[in-house]
Amino acid sequence: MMLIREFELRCMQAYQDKKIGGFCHVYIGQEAVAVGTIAATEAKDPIVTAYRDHGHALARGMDPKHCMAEMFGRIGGCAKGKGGSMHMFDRANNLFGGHGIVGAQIPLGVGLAFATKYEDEVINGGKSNRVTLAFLGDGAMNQGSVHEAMNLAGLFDLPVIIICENNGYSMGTSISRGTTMGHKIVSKAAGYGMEGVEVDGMDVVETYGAMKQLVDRVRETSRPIFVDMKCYRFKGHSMSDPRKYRTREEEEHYEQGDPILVLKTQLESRGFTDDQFKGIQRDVRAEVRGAVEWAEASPIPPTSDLYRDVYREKWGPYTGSSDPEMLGGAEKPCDSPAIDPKADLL
Amino acid sequence: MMLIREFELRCMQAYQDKKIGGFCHVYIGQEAVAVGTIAATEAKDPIVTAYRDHGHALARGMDPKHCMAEMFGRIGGCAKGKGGSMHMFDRANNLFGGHGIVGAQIPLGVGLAFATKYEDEVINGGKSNRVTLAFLGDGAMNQGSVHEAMNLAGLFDLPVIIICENNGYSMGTSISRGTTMGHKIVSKAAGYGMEGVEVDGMDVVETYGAMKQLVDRVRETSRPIFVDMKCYRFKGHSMSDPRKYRTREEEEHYEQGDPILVLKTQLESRGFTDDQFKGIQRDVRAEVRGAVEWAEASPIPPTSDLYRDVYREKWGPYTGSSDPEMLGGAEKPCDSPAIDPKADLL
Amino acid sequence: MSTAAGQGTAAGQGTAAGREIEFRDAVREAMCEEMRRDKRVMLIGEEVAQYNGAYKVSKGMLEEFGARRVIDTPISESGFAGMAIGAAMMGLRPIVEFMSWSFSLVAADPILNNAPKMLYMSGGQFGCPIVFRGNDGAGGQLGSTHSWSIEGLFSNVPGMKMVIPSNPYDAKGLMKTAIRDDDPVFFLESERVLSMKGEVPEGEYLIPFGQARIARAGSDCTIVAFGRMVHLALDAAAELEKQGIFCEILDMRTIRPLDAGAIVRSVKRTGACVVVDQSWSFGSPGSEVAALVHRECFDDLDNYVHRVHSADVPAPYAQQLEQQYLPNARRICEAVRSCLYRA
Amino acid sequence: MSTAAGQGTAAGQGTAAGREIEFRDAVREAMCEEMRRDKRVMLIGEEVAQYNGAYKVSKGMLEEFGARRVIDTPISESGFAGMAIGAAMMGLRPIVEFMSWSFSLVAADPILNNAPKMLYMSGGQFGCPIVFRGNDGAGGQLGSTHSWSIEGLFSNVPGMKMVIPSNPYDAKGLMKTAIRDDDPVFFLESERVLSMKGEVPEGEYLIPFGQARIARAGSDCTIVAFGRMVHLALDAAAELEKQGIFCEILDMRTIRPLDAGAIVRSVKRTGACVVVDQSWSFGSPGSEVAALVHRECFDDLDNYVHRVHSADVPAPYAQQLEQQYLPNARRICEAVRSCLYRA
Ligand SMILES: Cc1ncc(C[n+]2csc(CCOP(=O)(O)OP(=O)(O)O)c2C)c(N)n1
Ligand SMILES: Cc1ncc(C[n+]2csc(CCOP(=O)(O)OP(=O)(O)O)c2C)c(N)n1
Ligand SMILES: [Mg+2]
Ligand SMILES: [Mg+2]
Repeated sequence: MMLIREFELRCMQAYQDKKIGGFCHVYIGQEAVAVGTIAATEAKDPIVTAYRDHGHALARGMDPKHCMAEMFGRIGGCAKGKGGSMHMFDRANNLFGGHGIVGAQIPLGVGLAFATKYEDEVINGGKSNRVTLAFLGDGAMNQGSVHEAMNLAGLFDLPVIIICENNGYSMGTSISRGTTMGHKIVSKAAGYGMEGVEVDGMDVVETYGAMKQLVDRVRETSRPIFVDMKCYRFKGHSMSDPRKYRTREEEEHYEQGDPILVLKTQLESRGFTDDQFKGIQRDVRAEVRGAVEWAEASPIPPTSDLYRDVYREKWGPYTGSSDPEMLGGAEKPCDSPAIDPKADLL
Repeated sequence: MMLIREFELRCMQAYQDKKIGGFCHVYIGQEAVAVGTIAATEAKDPIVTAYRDHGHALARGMDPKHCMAEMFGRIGGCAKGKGGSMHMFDRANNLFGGHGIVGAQIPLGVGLAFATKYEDEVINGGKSNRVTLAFLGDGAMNQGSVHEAMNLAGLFDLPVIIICENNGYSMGTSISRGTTMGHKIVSKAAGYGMEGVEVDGMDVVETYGAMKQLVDRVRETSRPIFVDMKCYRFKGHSMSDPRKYRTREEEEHYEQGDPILVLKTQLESRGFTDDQFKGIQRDVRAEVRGAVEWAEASPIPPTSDLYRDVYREKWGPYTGSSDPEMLGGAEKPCDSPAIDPKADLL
Repeated sequence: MSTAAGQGTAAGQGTAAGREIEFRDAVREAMCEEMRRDKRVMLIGEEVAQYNGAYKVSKGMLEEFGARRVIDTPISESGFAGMAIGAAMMGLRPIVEFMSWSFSLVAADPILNNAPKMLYMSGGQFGCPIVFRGNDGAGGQLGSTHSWSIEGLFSNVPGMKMVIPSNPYDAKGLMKTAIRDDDPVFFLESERVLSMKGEVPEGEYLIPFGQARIARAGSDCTIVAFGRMVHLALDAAAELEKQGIFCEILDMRTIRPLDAGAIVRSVKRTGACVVVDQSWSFGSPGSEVAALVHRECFDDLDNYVHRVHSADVPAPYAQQLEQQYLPNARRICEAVRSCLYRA
Repeated sequence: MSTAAGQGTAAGQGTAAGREIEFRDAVREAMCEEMRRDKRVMLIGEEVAQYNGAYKVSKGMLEEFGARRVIDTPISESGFAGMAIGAAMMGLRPIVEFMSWSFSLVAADPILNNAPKMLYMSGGQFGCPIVFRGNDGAGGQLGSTHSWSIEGLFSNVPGMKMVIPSNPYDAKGLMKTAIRDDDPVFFLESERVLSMKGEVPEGEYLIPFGQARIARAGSDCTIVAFGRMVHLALDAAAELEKQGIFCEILDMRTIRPLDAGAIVRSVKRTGACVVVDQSWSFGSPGSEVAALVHRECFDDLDNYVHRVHSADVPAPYAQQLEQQYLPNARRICEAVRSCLYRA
C-alpha cells in the first residue's frame, strides 16, 4: 500500500511536470482494495481492471520501473509506451490490462474465466483451477455490457469475481445520482443469480480475509460472485478535477479512515513501531525514485515501433512485433507458435 | 384478439404464397397481451414494441389494410412499404414502431416517456400525463441497452411500463438456457428499484385488470414498472422455424389455454353464445380478406420513393418526403414545422 | 450543389474588430441561444450539468436552464442516446453530448441503426431531430481506445449529417443550424481546438450545411481539409508560400453533405489536390474526396490526389509516436510538393 | 505486395470432377476440420448449438464437439463478443458467430476497440486470435436495420483482417486461414450465397489472405468485386461479351489486406476499371479502390473508375425498391459501357 501511495504521489508530480501525458487516474485512498484482493489470489489467477490501474499492476508484482516508464511513454514501459497510464498490461504477471472504455473489461474478465474453465475441461482434462478477478468502478455498473457479462458468468458458471470498487463517485456524479439502488448494488447481482457480498475496502485486513474466503470458494464451486467493495478516492477523478461536487468535510471524514493509517494502527497493537513505519516509507521512496530515474533513462520508442504490434504476423507494410524490453526476449510474439492442442493457456 | 388471430393466419398464408418477404413473426398465442395491455391505455399513450408487432398495431387501432399492405411492400402500407413486417409505425395511433434490433426499442420507449414528462414539466406546464408502454421479449432481457434504459427510467422517475412478453423462448433458446433467474425475472427489475409484477398474459381479462391498475398508478406516480407477462407463442419464432427445441406435449398444454378460448369460456358464463362467436369470426374473416384485397390492390412504391424520407428537408439528391397515402395528406412531413416553443409534442 | 464562398471574415484569421471567444464558448453560445428560443431543445450527457461538462463546454447551462433541461446521465451511452432518440421521435430536439466520440461505439446501434433510419423506416412519419456532439480525434496521448476520428467510421452511413467545424465562428453558426435541422446531426469537436479563440459575433447567424469555406485562396494546389486539419493546412500553406507555392485551402465544414461543387471548382482552377483527413485512410472521407476529384476533374489533374491521414495503426500513447501517427504540417507540405512534382 | 493468380480451378465455374457442396457446408467443414485439429478452437453464438445455427451453418457441430465447444449464448452480442476476446487473450481461438453482421453494431466497442487494438495497446503482449463471422449484406427484404454491408463501416479500422468470400471453395480455404491466423479476422458471409453450390475438395487447403482471384480473364475492363458482387459481375461480363466487351473480374477475397498489386496489374493491362461494392458509397472499400487506381494507374486510364454501390439511402423493405437499391448486373453493364465510352 505504501508503495502504491508513494508511486501515485510521484505520478501526480510527474504529471504536473508534463512527463506524463494523456489521462492519469491515481489510486490514492483505494490501496487496500488492490492489495487485499490480489493478495488473496495465486499468481496464476488472471486479473483485469479499468483505467485506474497502477495499484493493481503494482500489487500484482509489476516492477514500478516498467509501470512508470509506461507512463513516460518509454520503450521500457510494460507496453513499450504504447498503452500509457490507462493501459497497463503485464503478461508475466497475468495482468490482462487496464482498460479505458468504461465497463469494457468485464466481458473480457468473464472471457478469461471462460478460458481457464475451458482449459480445464477441454484441453488438459485437469484442474488448473484458476479464479479471475475483474474490477470495475461504481459508475461502470451502468454500462450494459457489464450486465450482459454478469448474465453470461452466471449462466456458464464461470470462476470469476467481479469486484466493484465502489468509491461513491463516477467522475463528478455521486452514486445516488447515477445508479438506482446505489445504496445496495448487490441487488443488481441478485438478478443474475449471483451471490453479492459487501466488503469494507478501506481495511486491508478485512478485505484480504473476505476475499480469501471468496477466492477459495470460487475455486471450489466455479460460481461467480459479485463484491461491492466500499472505498473512497482521496484525489480527483483524474488530474484535472477540482472536486467541487463534494465537500471538504466529506473528504476529511474518509481521510481519517486512510487504509494505510488503519493498517498502521492495527499493526501497532501488535508491536509495530513508528520507526518501522518510517523505514518502510524510506524504502518505498527510494524504490519509486529509482523507478522514476529508470523510466527517464529508458529510450523513447523508435519511429519504426509505430508500425509494430499491429498484427502478429509479418504482413503488408507491417514488420511484426518488436521485442518488448520488459519481457527480455523471453518470447517473440511475432513467431506464430506451433499448434499444440494440449498446450496450456497463458 | 380474433382479428389478430385471423390476421396472423392470413399472414402465414401470404408468406407461403411469397406475397410477404423478409422476416415475419406472428403473434398467435400472445393476443391477450397486446389486447389486454393496450386496452388499459388511452389513445394518447405512446407505445413501442419489437418486430413481433402486428398484434400491437391492430390492438392500437391500425387499419388491417395498412398493416397488410406494409407487409406486401405497397405504398398503402403504414410505412409506405419501407418498413415491412418488423417495422409497423403509426403516428396517428401513437405507435412508435416495431423494431428489429433486439432490445433497441426499450431505450426508445424510455425516451418517449421522458418526452411526455418533459412536455408536462417544461413545455406546457400542464399535465398531459401520458404513460408509455414499451414491450420486449424474454430473450431481449439479455441486451445491455435494456438494462441501461431500466436504470435511466428508475433514475428519472419516468412514466413507462416495461412489459416483458415472456413466452419462454428466444428463438430456440428456452429462457432457462439463456437467462439467469429465468424463473423470476422481476428480480432484475429490483436491481433498478423498479416494482416488478407478474401477470398471466394468457387471460385477457386478468391482463386488462392488472394493467389498468398499473397504468393508472404510473399516471399518478410517474414511477416506472416492470411486468413479467407470462405467455406462449403457438407458432415458430419466424416462418422458417421447425420448433424442434420443444415438445408437442408442451405446445398442446399451452394450446389448451388459448387466450381466445379462455375468454370465450369466461363470456359463455355470462350468456355469450356460440352463434355470437361465429358471428365475430365471420366478421373478422371478412375484414381480413378485405385487407388482403386492399393490400394487393395498393400500388407498388414508385422508384422515386427510394430516395424519399432519407432526410426531412429537401437537400442534395433527396427530394424530401412523399405523402404517405395512409396519412391521407393529414400532414406533410416534408414541411419543416414553424417553431412553436409551446407546441405539444406528437 | 449550392455555391461555395462561405463567410468572408474567416474566424481565427484576426480581422480588426469584434469579440474573441473560445471554441467551447461558441458551441455553448449556440446551444444557449437555441435553448432560449425553443423549449424543446435540451442537453443531455455525462457530467454536462453539475460538473459543467468534462471539457466545460456546458459551463453555466445548468444554472440558466435548470435540471429539467440540462441533464446529467450515468455512463450509459447506449441507454441515453437511445432515450434521446425516442424523445426526438416525440418531438423534442435533444442535444446529446458524448464526452468523446470514442465512447460512442458502445452506442453505435442507436446512433447508426435508429436515428438515421427512423424517418425512412417509418415511411416519413417519425423524424429524428437530434444533435450528437462531442470530442473527436486524438486529444493528446489518450491511447488507442480514446483517439477515434469517428468520421472515418461513421461517414459511410446515409440518413445523418456530419459537421466538423474548424473554428469558433463556424462552430457557433453550424451548431445553431444543427439544432434547427430536422434530421440527426453528428457534430464533431476536436479537443485540441476547444480552447482556440476566434472572432464570434454576439448576434444570431446560421451557417448552412454543405457549403465549404475558402480558408485561404491560392492558385497552385487545392488542399481539402476537415476540422482541425484546416489549421495544419494553413501552417503548411504559409510555409509553402515561402517556396513560391500558393495553396487554396477548403475548410469543408460538413462531411455529409459534402460540398463537392466547391472542391471541383477549386481543383479545376488549381489542377492539383491534396486532402487532409485525420482519420485512418482506408474507406474514409479522404478516399471519398480522392475518388470524387478523380471522377469530376479527370482531365484537369497533372498528378493524382495526394492524401494525408493518420497512420494505419491504432493510436499509440507515447508522445513521439503519436506525433508520428497524426497528420502534421510537414507531411502536408511534402504531399503538396510531391503532387506538384516539386518534391 | 504478393502476386495474385490464386486458385486456377475457380469454384462455381464448373470444372468436370469433384464434390459439390453448399457455401454453408464449406464454412462448416473448415470450422470442423480446424476444431478437430486444435482444441483451442471453439464456436460461440446465438443458436449455434441446439438449433444448428439460424442459417444451419453449424449443423451437427454440437453433436460432434459437444456443448463445451459449441456454445449457445443469450442475445448479448456485446457480452459474448467481449467474453470471446478475453478468452482469445488467454490463448483460446474462438469463432464468434453473429447471426447477422447487422447485429454486431451492439458489439461495436469490443470488436473495434478491443480485438484489433489489444496487441498494439499491450505492446505486443496479448494478441487476439479470433474470428467473427456471420451474414453480411442485404438478405432479402429484411429492411434497413437488418441489411448492413458492414464492410462499408468497419473496413476503416486497422488491426483486423476482413474476408469476404464469393464461393464455397474460397469460403473453406479462407475460413481455415482465418482460424489459424493470430490476428482478429472479420469473416463476411452473404446470406444470399449460403445455399450456392460449388466444388470443394475434401482435403485440406488454405487460401492466403491478400491474394485476389481472377474470376474471369479479359482485356477491356477490370471489374473489382467483393463477395457476392462477383456473381453479379460475372453475369454482367457474360452479357457484355455478347456486345464484344471482354471484362476481367477480380474476386478480391479479402478487403484487409487488399491485394492492390492484382488490381494495379490488371488495370494497367485493361486501362479501365469498375468497382462493385455492395456497401454504401461514401468512404467505402469502393472509394478506396477508386482512390488506389487513380493513384497507381494515373497514366493508364482513359476514364475514371466507375463505381457500383447500393443507393445512398437506408435499405427499403419493398421488393421493388430493394432491387433498385442494390447493385445488379444491369447497373454493372452500364458502368462498364460508360467507362469505355460505349454507353
Ligand atoms: C464508455 C465510456 N464512457 C465514458 C467514459 C469517460 N469516463 C472515464 S472514467 C469515468 C467515470 C467512471 O467512474 P467509476 O466507474 O466509478 O470509476 P472510478 O473513476 O471511480 O474509479 C467516465 C465517465 C469512458 N472512458 N468510457
Ligand atoms: C441484437 C440482435 N441480435 C439478434 C437478433 C436476431 N433475433 C431476432 S428475434 C430473436 C429472439 C428474440 O426472442 P425474444 O426477445 O424472447 O422475443 P420473441 O421472439 O419470443 O417475441 C433473435 C435472436 C436481433 N434481431 N438483434
Ligand atoms: Mg467510482
Ligand atoms: Mg420470447
